[in-house]
Amino acid sequence: MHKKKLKINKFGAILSFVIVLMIIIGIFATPYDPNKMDAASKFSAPSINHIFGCDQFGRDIFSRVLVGGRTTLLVGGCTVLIGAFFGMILGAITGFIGGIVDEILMRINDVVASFPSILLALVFISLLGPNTGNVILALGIAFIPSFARIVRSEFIKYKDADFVKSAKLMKVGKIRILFVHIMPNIMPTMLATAAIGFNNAVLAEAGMSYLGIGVMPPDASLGRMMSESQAYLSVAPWCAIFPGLFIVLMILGFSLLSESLNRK
Amino acid sequence: MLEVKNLSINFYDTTPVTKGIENINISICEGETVGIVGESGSGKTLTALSIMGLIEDHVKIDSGEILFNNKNLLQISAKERRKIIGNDISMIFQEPISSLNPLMKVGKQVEESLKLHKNMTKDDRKKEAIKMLELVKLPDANIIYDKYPHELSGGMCQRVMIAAAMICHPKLLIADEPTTALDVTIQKNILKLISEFHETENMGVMFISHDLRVIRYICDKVIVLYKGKVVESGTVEDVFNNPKEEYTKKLVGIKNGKRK
Amino acid sequence: MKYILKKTGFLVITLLVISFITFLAFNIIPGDAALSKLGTEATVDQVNMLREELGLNAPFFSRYLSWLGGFIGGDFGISFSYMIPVKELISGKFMITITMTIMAFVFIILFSIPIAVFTAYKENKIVDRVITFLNQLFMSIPGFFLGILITFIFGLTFKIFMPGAYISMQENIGQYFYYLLFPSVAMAIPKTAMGVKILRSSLIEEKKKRYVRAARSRGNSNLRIYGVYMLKNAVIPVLTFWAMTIADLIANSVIIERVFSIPGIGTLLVSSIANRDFAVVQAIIIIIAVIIIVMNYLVDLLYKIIDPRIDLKN
Amino acid sequence: MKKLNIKKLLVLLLATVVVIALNGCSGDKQTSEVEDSSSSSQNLNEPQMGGSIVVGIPQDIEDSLDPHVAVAAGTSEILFNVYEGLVKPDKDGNLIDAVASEHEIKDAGKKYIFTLREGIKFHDGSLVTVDDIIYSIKNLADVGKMTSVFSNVEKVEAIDDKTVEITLKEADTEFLAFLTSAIVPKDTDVAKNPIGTGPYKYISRNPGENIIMEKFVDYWGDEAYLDKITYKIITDGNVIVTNLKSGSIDLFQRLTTSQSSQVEDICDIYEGTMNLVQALYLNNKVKPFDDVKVRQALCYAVNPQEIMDFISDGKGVEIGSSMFPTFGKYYVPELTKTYDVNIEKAKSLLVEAGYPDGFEFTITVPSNYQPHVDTAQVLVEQFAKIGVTAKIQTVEWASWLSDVYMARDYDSTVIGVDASSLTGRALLERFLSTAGNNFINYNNSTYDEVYSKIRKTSDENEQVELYKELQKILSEDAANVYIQDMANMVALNKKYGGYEFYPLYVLDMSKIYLKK
Repeated sequence: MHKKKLKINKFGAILSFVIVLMIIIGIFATPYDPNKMDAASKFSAPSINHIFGCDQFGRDIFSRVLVGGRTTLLVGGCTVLIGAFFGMILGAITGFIGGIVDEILMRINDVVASFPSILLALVFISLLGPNTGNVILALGIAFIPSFARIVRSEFIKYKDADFVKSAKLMKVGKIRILFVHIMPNIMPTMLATAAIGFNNAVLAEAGMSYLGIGVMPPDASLGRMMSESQAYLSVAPWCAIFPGLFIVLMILGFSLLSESLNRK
Repeated sequence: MLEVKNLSINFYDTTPVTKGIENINISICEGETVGIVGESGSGKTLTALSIMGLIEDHVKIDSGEILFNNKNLLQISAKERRKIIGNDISMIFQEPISSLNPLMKVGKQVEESLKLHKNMTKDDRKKEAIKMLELVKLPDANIIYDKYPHELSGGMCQRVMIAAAMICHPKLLIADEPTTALDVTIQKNILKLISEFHETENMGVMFISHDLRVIRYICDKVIVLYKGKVVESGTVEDVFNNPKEEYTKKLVGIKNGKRK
Repeated sequence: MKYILKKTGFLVITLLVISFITFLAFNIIPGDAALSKLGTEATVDQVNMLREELGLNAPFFSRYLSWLGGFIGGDFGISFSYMIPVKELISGKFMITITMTIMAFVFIILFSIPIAVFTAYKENKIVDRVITFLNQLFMSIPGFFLGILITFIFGLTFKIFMPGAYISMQENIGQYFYYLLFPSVAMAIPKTAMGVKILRSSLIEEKKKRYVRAARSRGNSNLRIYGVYMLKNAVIPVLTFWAMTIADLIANSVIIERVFSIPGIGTLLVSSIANRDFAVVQAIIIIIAVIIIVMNYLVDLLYKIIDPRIDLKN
Repeated sequence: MKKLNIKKLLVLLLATVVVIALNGCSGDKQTSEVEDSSSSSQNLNEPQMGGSIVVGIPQDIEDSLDPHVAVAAGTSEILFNVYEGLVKPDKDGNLIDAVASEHEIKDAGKKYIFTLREGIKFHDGSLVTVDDIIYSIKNLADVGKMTSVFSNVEKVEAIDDKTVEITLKEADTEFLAFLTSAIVPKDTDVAKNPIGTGPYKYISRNPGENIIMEKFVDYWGDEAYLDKITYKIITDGNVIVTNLKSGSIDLFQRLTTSQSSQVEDICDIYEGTMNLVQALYLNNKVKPFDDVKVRQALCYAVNPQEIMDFISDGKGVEIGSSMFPTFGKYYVPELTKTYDVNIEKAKSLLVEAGYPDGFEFTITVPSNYQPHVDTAQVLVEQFAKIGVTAKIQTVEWASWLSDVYMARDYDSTVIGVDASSLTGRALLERFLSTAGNNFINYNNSTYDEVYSKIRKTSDENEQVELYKELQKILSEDAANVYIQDMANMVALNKKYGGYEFYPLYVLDMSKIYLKK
């Protein structure tokens, strides 16, 4: 058990680290201007100067993958933050206070939950118009229920725990009990959930930008790159495959990490 | 009937390897009740499990042999062993409730051994099982037969376990702290039940407990385990009335002290 | 009984809320069916004429209520873009998507259970670790990327199927299933991996349980221990996941149908949103919601069937 | 190939065919899956009766099948084979008699008289009567959805059971061009069962999947070759190529060059233009586009050829105003020269206009048509050169229609405008300050005057000259940043022949045949 855990941990950590590092470096410098078009290198296959090759505009795919990865990372992160934050509050209220408030909120929760996130996002986007911000918002909302449910059950678990009871006896304020006494105990679960949530968010974002809702061209987005280059799959498979692989590795890295979080 | 000869077992999942039990010798003859005492972690249960062949992969039997009717259980294949356990040797555990499959009617669990070891028709099995449930003094057995574990009390579950263990009329019953999880009044009945079976079936019993009174109550011989080693063994009288080893003295002393 | 009533009540309320929100959304988003139909030849009065014709000029609530009335009466309305009854339009499409969903689900069950049992049995052996890692890998592949890969490898390279082709049931039933197989598999694989993961850990939990040891002490074989004892217990926490999976599969059809250009419900939904074909979108979304909610009830009931300890009242 | 009219185009077309013939057939194995595999491209390319074809269409016909209601270009393209008007266009852009066997125009275009074609039948076998014609014309006037010209109809009456006379409120010499609108049987719901007089009769449609037609044997004109046509809907372009390669579709229009180049081995590639005025349409009302200098600056910055290089391997025809070459007589080729790329000039114009360090604006593009999105992407790059920052906003078609086209709430948009009839008016009327579909808010009194002259005169040559005048105004005034009439690469499986380009958005299936 122990040995295995460490191994996975390492691999996942290294993978995620490398990817994040690449993306961060990408913020400051990419081999080429990701939007620079160059008729000469249209569809040029992977080579030393273009390690991932070029797309239908002769733009360097590697550079675009880095930039696209940044967007994906951003969306994933923000989504989780939104979901976690509101989920936390919702869960805390419902779990800790309980009663009718709980009933109502959880019903609402169920309503949202009984609606697949991707569809929710789809409707939401056609409502607000496509752009990165709205994608984050849409996914964030779609992610709240899952967080809320988990936090809620955790709170219910802890609300009768001895240390909470004693705190109550000591006339500690509700809010204080919530955040000082209970929260810390919930953190590990939250972290694990967040990690999983992040992966789902990344998957969802990729899916949405594949459908062409999300980041606006010419700015790169992994999903959009794939959908746009699917037409050229037989001539220039690299256009679709490298962005795809990047996503896979990204998710793999983080999920392996979250694994180890889970186990603790 | 059962001969455990200088058996040594170690745990290999940790580094360094931790000792389980060391050079233990036990022998049980027909109709004999042997008690094994010792504090938790002294290797009582481990011994029992090794006899049943239920120890996990990372636990290794390094030396010694376990002879049952002069057949070394450590030599034979898992398949052959499965023919023996539950049939000639059976076992009852502590925490009866969790030892029953929550999703299976207790009746089915009682008659399972028959299904595995004897070739009987479904109905015969059911009859037998109900008979057994009556023998363990469960009220209206044929109703209990269709109940699920969570619908029964701890005591009832333990009776069910005993029924399941006895249904093939084993030659040896291993009882691993069968009463510890139960409250005192029920303990008595369960013990009575076991000793009755012991009489009627004239089977050997290996009774594991940390409770001397219980041992005293039903055992002929007793083996005292301490940190995986046999510190003392002999008839109940000898061991309890004039213990030789320090540890035993302490053990008995406390008890006597208590009784005064 | 009380349970059923309660749940049905919830179902109704949920549907009301969802339908209302969708309706509201369609009032806010720019564009309407009339415009989409008329296109660039349109002049203002033409558009108004058509709006009138399509009843788009009526006030919001009266429109919602009239729609609701119709819907309750089993009339899903008319598709603005195709000018045919919505029922007629979507029934066929759902057929396709449901077929895919079922195929995918069967795939998931067929593969995830044996693999999970095997890996749980071989826990921490090399083979287990390898499979577990591959499992993680497959979990990380977005369904549509898998779709692209499948197209590239089996469609373009080995030419064992024709990318982008779809054969309708009427044309050739066998081909129909054959061509839906690839998208189904693309959807199924990541879910299968997830299923393996959950079931495996659940099984490993069961391994430690005392009743397993007791069962062994009766001389049960490994096969019986895993098959009769552990699996049944281990499946319980996985049921919910399976229910969610079905929902996800239907939702993901939106994307996967795009990859394989399958004219299923997902494709229809996207195009209907684009054409502001309200009645169609509304119907699809509600049906999907119903499916999801009903799935959840079925799971509750399954729990009850499998686990005698569960009591539906609470 | 700056200058390109139909004849040149045909020559070019032939050339392509020859070239491809030289490549010989290294046909994909899977082609044989398609029925009638007996034929192969070495054989003499004589037409052969019978056979069937699968035509891929990029968008579903999300539209009514009633020709008087249907508006989408994609729909009329298909219905062209089912319905006919009193007259119909031929491939050279002339109007030939169809339901009517002859027509005459009286009173300088105030009266139109048509003689019903002897024995012409609808698909259901019934004879076409003058009542049907009257019904159709009236209906067109009522629904008025195709175009508003029919509101100009004063009365339609039967002179005898062979002759119909249409009288207009005001003379309109171009009215004939609009009588290509379908003649449908009296009082029948053609939306439900489309019945026309065309060479093919409608059989069935399966939304999102296909539309099926069969040859109409009693057709008045030359009988069509193929017995059965299946229009297969391929919602997104990604899989067109593989479908063509594998022979699951035999014909597809408006391919991108990168797509067509992939299927050359099994398809003949016909190269033409889309008959669309693709431009960066500027909202002339909003700042800074209300300033002609700014608009001109943008024109100087844009290099249509480069755009074509990126999105269509240099194919396509540069245009300089709201007219495309296939409208031979109206087209003014020189206008493409009005603004040759000149970064310096552009910059100085910006300075004059008071934007020394450029400005920022949004290009709104409908997301459903990739070439426009791609064009926009290139434009962004080109404007960057003169310090102007353009941001792309892709929107759903529906949103585009309501926000951009109807509400006119936008900076600029890349779109292709097509012609609904064979008249200059079809493309130029919309830029009248008063026009309901003047979505760029173009407002130029001279333009309006010139146009009103056209309406008055009945001399065709004079009209043509005035239309050219209008184009010049649009060009010099830089009403929009005109780009190109996009390349229309048509792939037709080598087993077939007879594809013809039309100056309108139609696909004439009756000419297509299976080679012997």
